[in-house]
Amino acid sequence: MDGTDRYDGPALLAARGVHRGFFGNPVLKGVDIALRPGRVHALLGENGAGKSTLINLLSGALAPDQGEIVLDGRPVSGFSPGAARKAGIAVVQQELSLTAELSIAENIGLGAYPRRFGLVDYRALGQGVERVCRMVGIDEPLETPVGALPLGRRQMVEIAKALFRRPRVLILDEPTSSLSAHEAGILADLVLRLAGEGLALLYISHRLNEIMALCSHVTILRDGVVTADRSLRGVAPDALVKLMVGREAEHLFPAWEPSPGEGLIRLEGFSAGAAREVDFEGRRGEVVGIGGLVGQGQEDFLQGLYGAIPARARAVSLAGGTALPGSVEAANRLGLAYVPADRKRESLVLTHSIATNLTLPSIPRLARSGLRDRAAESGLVAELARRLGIKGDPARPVQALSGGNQQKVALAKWLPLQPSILLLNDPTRGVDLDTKREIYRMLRDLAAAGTLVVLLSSDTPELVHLCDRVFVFREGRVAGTLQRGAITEEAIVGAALGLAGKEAA
Amino acid sequence: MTSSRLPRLIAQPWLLTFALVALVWCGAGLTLRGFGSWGHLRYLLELSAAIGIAAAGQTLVVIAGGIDLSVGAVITVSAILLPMLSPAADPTGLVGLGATLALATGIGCLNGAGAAYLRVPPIIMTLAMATFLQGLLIIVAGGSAVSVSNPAVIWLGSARPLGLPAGVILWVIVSAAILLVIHRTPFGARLLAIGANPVAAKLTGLGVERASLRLYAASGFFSGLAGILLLGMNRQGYAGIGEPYLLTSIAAVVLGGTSILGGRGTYAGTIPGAILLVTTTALITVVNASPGWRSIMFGSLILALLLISGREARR
Amino acid sequence: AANCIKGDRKAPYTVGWANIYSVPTWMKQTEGTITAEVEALKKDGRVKDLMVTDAQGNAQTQIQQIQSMIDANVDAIVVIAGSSTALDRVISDACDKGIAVVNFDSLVDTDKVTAKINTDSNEWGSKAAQWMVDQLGGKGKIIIMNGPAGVSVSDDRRKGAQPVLDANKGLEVITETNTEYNVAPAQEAMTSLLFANPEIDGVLSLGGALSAGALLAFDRQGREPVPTTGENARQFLELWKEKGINGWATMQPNWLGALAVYTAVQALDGKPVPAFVKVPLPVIDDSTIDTYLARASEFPADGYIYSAYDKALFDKLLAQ
Amino acid sequence: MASPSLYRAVQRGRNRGLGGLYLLVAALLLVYIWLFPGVLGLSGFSKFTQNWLPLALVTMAQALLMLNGGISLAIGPLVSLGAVIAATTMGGPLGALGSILAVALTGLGVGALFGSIVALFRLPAIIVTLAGSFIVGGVALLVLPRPGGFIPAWFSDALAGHQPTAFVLLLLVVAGWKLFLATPLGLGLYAAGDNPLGAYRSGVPVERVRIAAFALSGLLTALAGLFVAAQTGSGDPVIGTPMTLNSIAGAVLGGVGFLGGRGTMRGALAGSLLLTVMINVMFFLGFPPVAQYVAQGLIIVGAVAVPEFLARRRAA
Ligand SMILES: Nc1ncnc2c1ncn2[C@@H]1O[C@H](COP(=O)(O)OP(=O)(O)OP(=O)(O)O)[C@@H](O)[C@H]1O
Ligand SMILES: Nc1ncnc2c1ncn2[C@@H]1O[C@H](COP(=O)(O)OP(=O)(O)OP(=O)(O)O)[C@@H](O)[C@H]1O
Ligand SMILES: [Mg+2]
Ligand SMILES: [Mg+2]
Repeated sequence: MDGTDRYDGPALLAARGVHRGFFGNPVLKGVDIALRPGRVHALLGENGAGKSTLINLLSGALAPDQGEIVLDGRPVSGFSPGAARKAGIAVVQQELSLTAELSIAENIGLGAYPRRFGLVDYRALGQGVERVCRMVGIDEPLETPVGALPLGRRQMVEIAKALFRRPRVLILDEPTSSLSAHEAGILADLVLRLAGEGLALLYISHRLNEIMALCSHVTILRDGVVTADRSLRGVAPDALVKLMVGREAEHLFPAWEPSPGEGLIRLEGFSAGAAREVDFEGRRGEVVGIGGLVGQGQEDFLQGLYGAIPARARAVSLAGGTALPGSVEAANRLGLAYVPADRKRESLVLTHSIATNLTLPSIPRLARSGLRDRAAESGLVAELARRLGIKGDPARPVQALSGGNQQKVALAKWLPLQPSILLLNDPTRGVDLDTKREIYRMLRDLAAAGTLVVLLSSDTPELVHLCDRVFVFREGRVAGTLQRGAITEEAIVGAALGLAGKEAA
Repeated sequence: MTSSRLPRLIAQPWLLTFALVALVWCGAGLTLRGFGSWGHLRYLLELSAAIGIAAAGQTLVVIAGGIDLSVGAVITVSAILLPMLSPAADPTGLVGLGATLALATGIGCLNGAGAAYLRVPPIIMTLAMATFLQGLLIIVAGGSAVSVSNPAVIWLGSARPLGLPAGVILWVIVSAAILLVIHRTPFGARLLAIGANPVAAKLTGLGVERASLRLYAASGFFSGLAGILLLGMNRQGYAGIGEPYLLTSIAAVVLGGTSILGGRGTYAGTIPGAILLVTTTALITVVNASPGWRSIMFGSLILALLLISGREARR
Repeated sequence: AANCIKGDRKAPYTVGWANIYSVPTWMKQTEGTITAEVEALKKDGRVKDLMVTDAQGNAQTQIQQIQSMIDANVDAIVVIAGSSTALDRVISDACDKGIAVVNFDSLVDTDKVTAKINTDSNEWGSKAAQWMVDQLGGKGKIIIMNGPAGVSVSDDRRKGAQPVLDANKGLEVITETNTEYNVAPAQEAMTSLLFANPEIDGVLSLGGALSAGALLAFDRQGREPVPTTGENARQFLELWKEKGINGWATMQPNWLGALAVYTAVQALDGKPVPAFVKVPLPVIDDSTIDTYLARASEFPADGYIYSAYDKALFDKLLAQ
Repeated sequence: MASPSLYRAVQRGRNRGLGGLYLLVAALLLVYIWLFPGVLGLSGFSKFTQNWLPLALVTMAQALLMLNGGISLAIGPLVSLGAVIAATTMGGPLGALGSILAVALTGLGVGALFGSIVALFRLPAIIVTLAGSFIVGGVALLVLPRPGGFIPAWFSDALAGHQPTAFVLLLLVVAGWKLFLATPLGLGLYAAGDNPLGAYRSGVPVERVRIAAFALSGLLTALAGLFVAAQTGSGDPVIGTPMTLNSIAGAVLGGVGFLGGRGTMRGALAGSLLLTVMINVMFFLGFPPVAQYVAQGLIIVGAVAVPEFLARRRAA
């Protein structure tokens, strides 16, 4: 192994030959990893490769079946989250650990409150919290309840929470997947600065450009074993992909020919929630992007269009009609479908089976004389699972799937309805490269077949390489519309920050 | 999928509840004189039928993440109003039956409308409804027509076609219908999804509001049906006849392994749950002990049954 | 003057009726006699207003409502207590304010009331037990059915029966139960007891609708009914007649309510009233049941057939 | 940004969504004062708060559990048990102080027991406490089979005489709750209720918090029983029964959610005050029982539905 670089200090935290399985299925089969001070260590692997499981071992949330966790050179026994915290290990889980009703400050301090006479010392808490908030760029008042924040901001609170304890080891599991480019930038600076201060960082992401920009060392997991553990210096992205998936990298984005058809959506002066006075249009066969900083009313725009929140507009032409759908069912009848961003909360019934989740919107259509047609349902499940490459027993609960596969289920369940307008809210969040590629191809294929795909994304390259047109939102309004050819990362970011002019094409 | 069916079946909580019923019945039949006789078991089944039918709607509501605290009041109102709603001119008594069920369903609809469209938490909506109905009872109860002369109701409360009490047969029919709805209709799939994740259900276009309306309507309907059965069994409705059925309907649902938080459960568990409650009550009744001790024994038995069947991982 | 009365209150009076729970039929009938009496007294110019509260079965709420009656400075409070002890303090407060407090049916422990009106629950129990002893010739197996535990009426009746049972060891109490004073739970409990105890010679039921429940339990099992005691519940009396059982019943008259209002007004008017108005328990047996049943249609089917009453009767009772 | 007023700002934030309820309660209170000005007098005020205190305590007890994602159906019987223990031990050798201690320990113990069963066996709180309600109710009947017992008059007069001790006690309990909420354990209560896994990962001892919640809730409930014993001068083994549903109604009216982590204690208190003052207002308005039932139902539904409706109107 390539362990000779300038960070060759003693490992703060390491795993040695750890094995871990669930219900007899081995997930990790003898994995080694060592986190050293001053180094940003990347952990790569496909969805379900075992990255989160390894983190859970390193942070004491799970115990290894075999092998050991080594802290400051000494193997630890009876490792628990509490012991890990005491040892200065902080984890930013993708799964947020926040409490909606409590304020930003109370959330950040949770589990480590400064005390005076046994009570929480709000003054000291405020000072400590202010310090970490400044680091991650949270400028909301500290008493704001976390429930009132959009997802991206919550993610920043989660990161601030990890920093609040002044950790020696910081583990970040896909921290940027719900962050806007701006926030991701703040985080990137922060990560480098922390490494400079001597922290050991472990960084998980499916975004290779981030890995390349931030990390100096990489461990790659495939099928539960380490396929690479080496310095990132001089490694090309393609080589990384090859190490991850075991074959040559393909292009991430498909090539396509624009083939816009008749208009499907035309809105003037559309308002819903935080979205105000939006003019919008889309045609059959298009992929229309929606960009901007996180929380500028994009989500409300999609939800209002979908009938999930109240909306109004001056002029509407939608799927042949002239009215907005008053409810989700009405929207479905018009041929609209919506894939929410927070799949666990808004899209999937986690405790129910994969099969149930896949068939949920189409069960009534498959029913025969009022009763469910089990044969037709399992036929449909088999077909969808094959089409999207969802492996394994569809009777398992969806929560047993890795994040990427969960996302596929959330998308796949709409396909049988053959929606004419597909609204997607950040569909590749937390999804590995291979799956992303599949999803991209699917979206373009759907468009080619005449669907209008509306793609809200926080991943700017997606907007650049996949869309025929991009609407950039700022403070609830459309700050800029970019046509294919003029869509660049700079143009999007510029419009998002209010730098560019109104129309760019 | 097929290979793992047997262990999965055995792990089903409702089967466990059935096994518990069988165990309790065998134990009691062997140790207590008269307990195991067919006549007694038949009677216990008949009592369970009333709880089971009242709990049918409750099961649906709870699976979808709600709760209905008006069950007892609706039972009482139905039992008391049925004689007044039965025209003397109708020899079959079916008109009165239909009118009462329509009324009960209507009450349920109001519950559903409040819960779904006014967004009042179900517990508050149905509690307030129970309070309204108490007011209604003050007006109608004690009217001189409370004695039941409706032939259909009397038949329901006393006939034994095929040697089985009519109430038990009614319960079998209700059970079949409810099981069919939960496990074989699109509506059933929708209920479970709504209970497990209402946000996702809404965004998937499952019509959460409309489904709620129907659910509470169904709960009203089945409470009404239970009220009619009780009226037949007691020949007389009175204020308070439904009261004991509120907590028992909920207890039967939960003992049957349905999650009180919604999203998981089956009426197949409520059935033995109802029988278990009735059996436990009967057992406690025949034990000669002071009221305090009897209450303690009842609570301990429920707790023990709960510990044995050890269910629900959360909360 | 009577207890609590200070003589500073002038007719027409405001009467507060602090009900514990107005939904059960017995309560409704009782309230009927109270409103009828108030109407009559209004005509005489003695009463101007009746304020009714319903504590919905909650003794705490009843305390609160009686407190409100004190705050509103009513002249009289008639009350059925939701707890034999819990109301003591608020009722003595009312008494201290010179309010005529008349307590009937479920009594409070305190004596700081103008009058208590009731039948004698102990006597109720002993009479019923004595009838059972006589009926069975002092030998046999009986089941006792009680009202709810922790409620004084139910406890007192049971207590009253005990000396008689102690004196007649031939009468074996095989088991007893407590249920609400309602048909369905009584029937349910009795059925289980019947299966567990095949030989039963008598049912000593101590009130309410328990007896009807017991008879229904026998009937549904196709068993011959046994001698049964009970109250004047219409359903019980009708079943008794229909099945031709050996029965005995007594009565907790609903007009205790009317009498309570009457007594309060008398006391406010400065007339002497006894601290305890004991209302005799009538005996309903085969010789008198027909006179009761003859008036059955005037009463709700799930109600109680109470005897006729008038001012003369009240005056006689108050003259004790 | 961080200032000494962070605590106060956080506190202000907790009033969100309660405006409608506050308004309704204030309106009813004003109507009540208008109908019965005597409530502003010392004695009137004392009596009013005495009638409010037990419900306030049990509503707090219920809200405490609901905030943690639990619920108790044994509130009523535990009130009874507290009352009968007080009434049977007050005259004993340990005197009033010993009796208070006995009640408090019973409440803590019973609550902790429920909490342990719920937390350690992972059973649903609702059914554990349902079973528990029969057991606790049975024990109350064993301790004192029929109403009675002994409470010294001075004790009753001190707690429930013509001076506002009840109100002072309520202020103390509220202050205690504020203090508790300002401890890591108190904030952990919310966190563990809303997001147990996240709280666990953040180092909140979730199981211990749950047991503590049950224990504290039991304590409040038993103390409510003690107060009822003082107020009534006696013990009654079934006096608390109706309080179970009332405590839930008060908490839910106050905006406390069932799934944990949602709601505030001030809301729950406002809910219990609404339930209490409603009864008095209806009396003074001369409502007959039928109207009392109907109005009660309407007020309860309205208190929840109207603010919700207005909020939606505003959002649209
Ligand atoms: N608690 C669990 N019970 C059963 N299986 C589990 C559990 N946790 C994880 N798994 C399984 O272990 C495998 C690895 O999961 P893990 O979460 O570590 O993957 P990952 O690399 O983090 O994937 P992703 O990139 O999607 O986050 C998956 O197949 C998952 O289904
Ligand atoms: N069979 C299972 N039973 C219970 N929990 C499971 C099971 N399989 C996986 N999980 C849990 O479900 C979650 C989803 O798995 P996974 O680790 O892939 O997602 P993640 O990395 O936490 O988040 P994301 O999906 O957003 O990337 C994990 O927390 C995992 O522990
Ligand atoms: Mg993961
Ligand atoms: Mg993941």
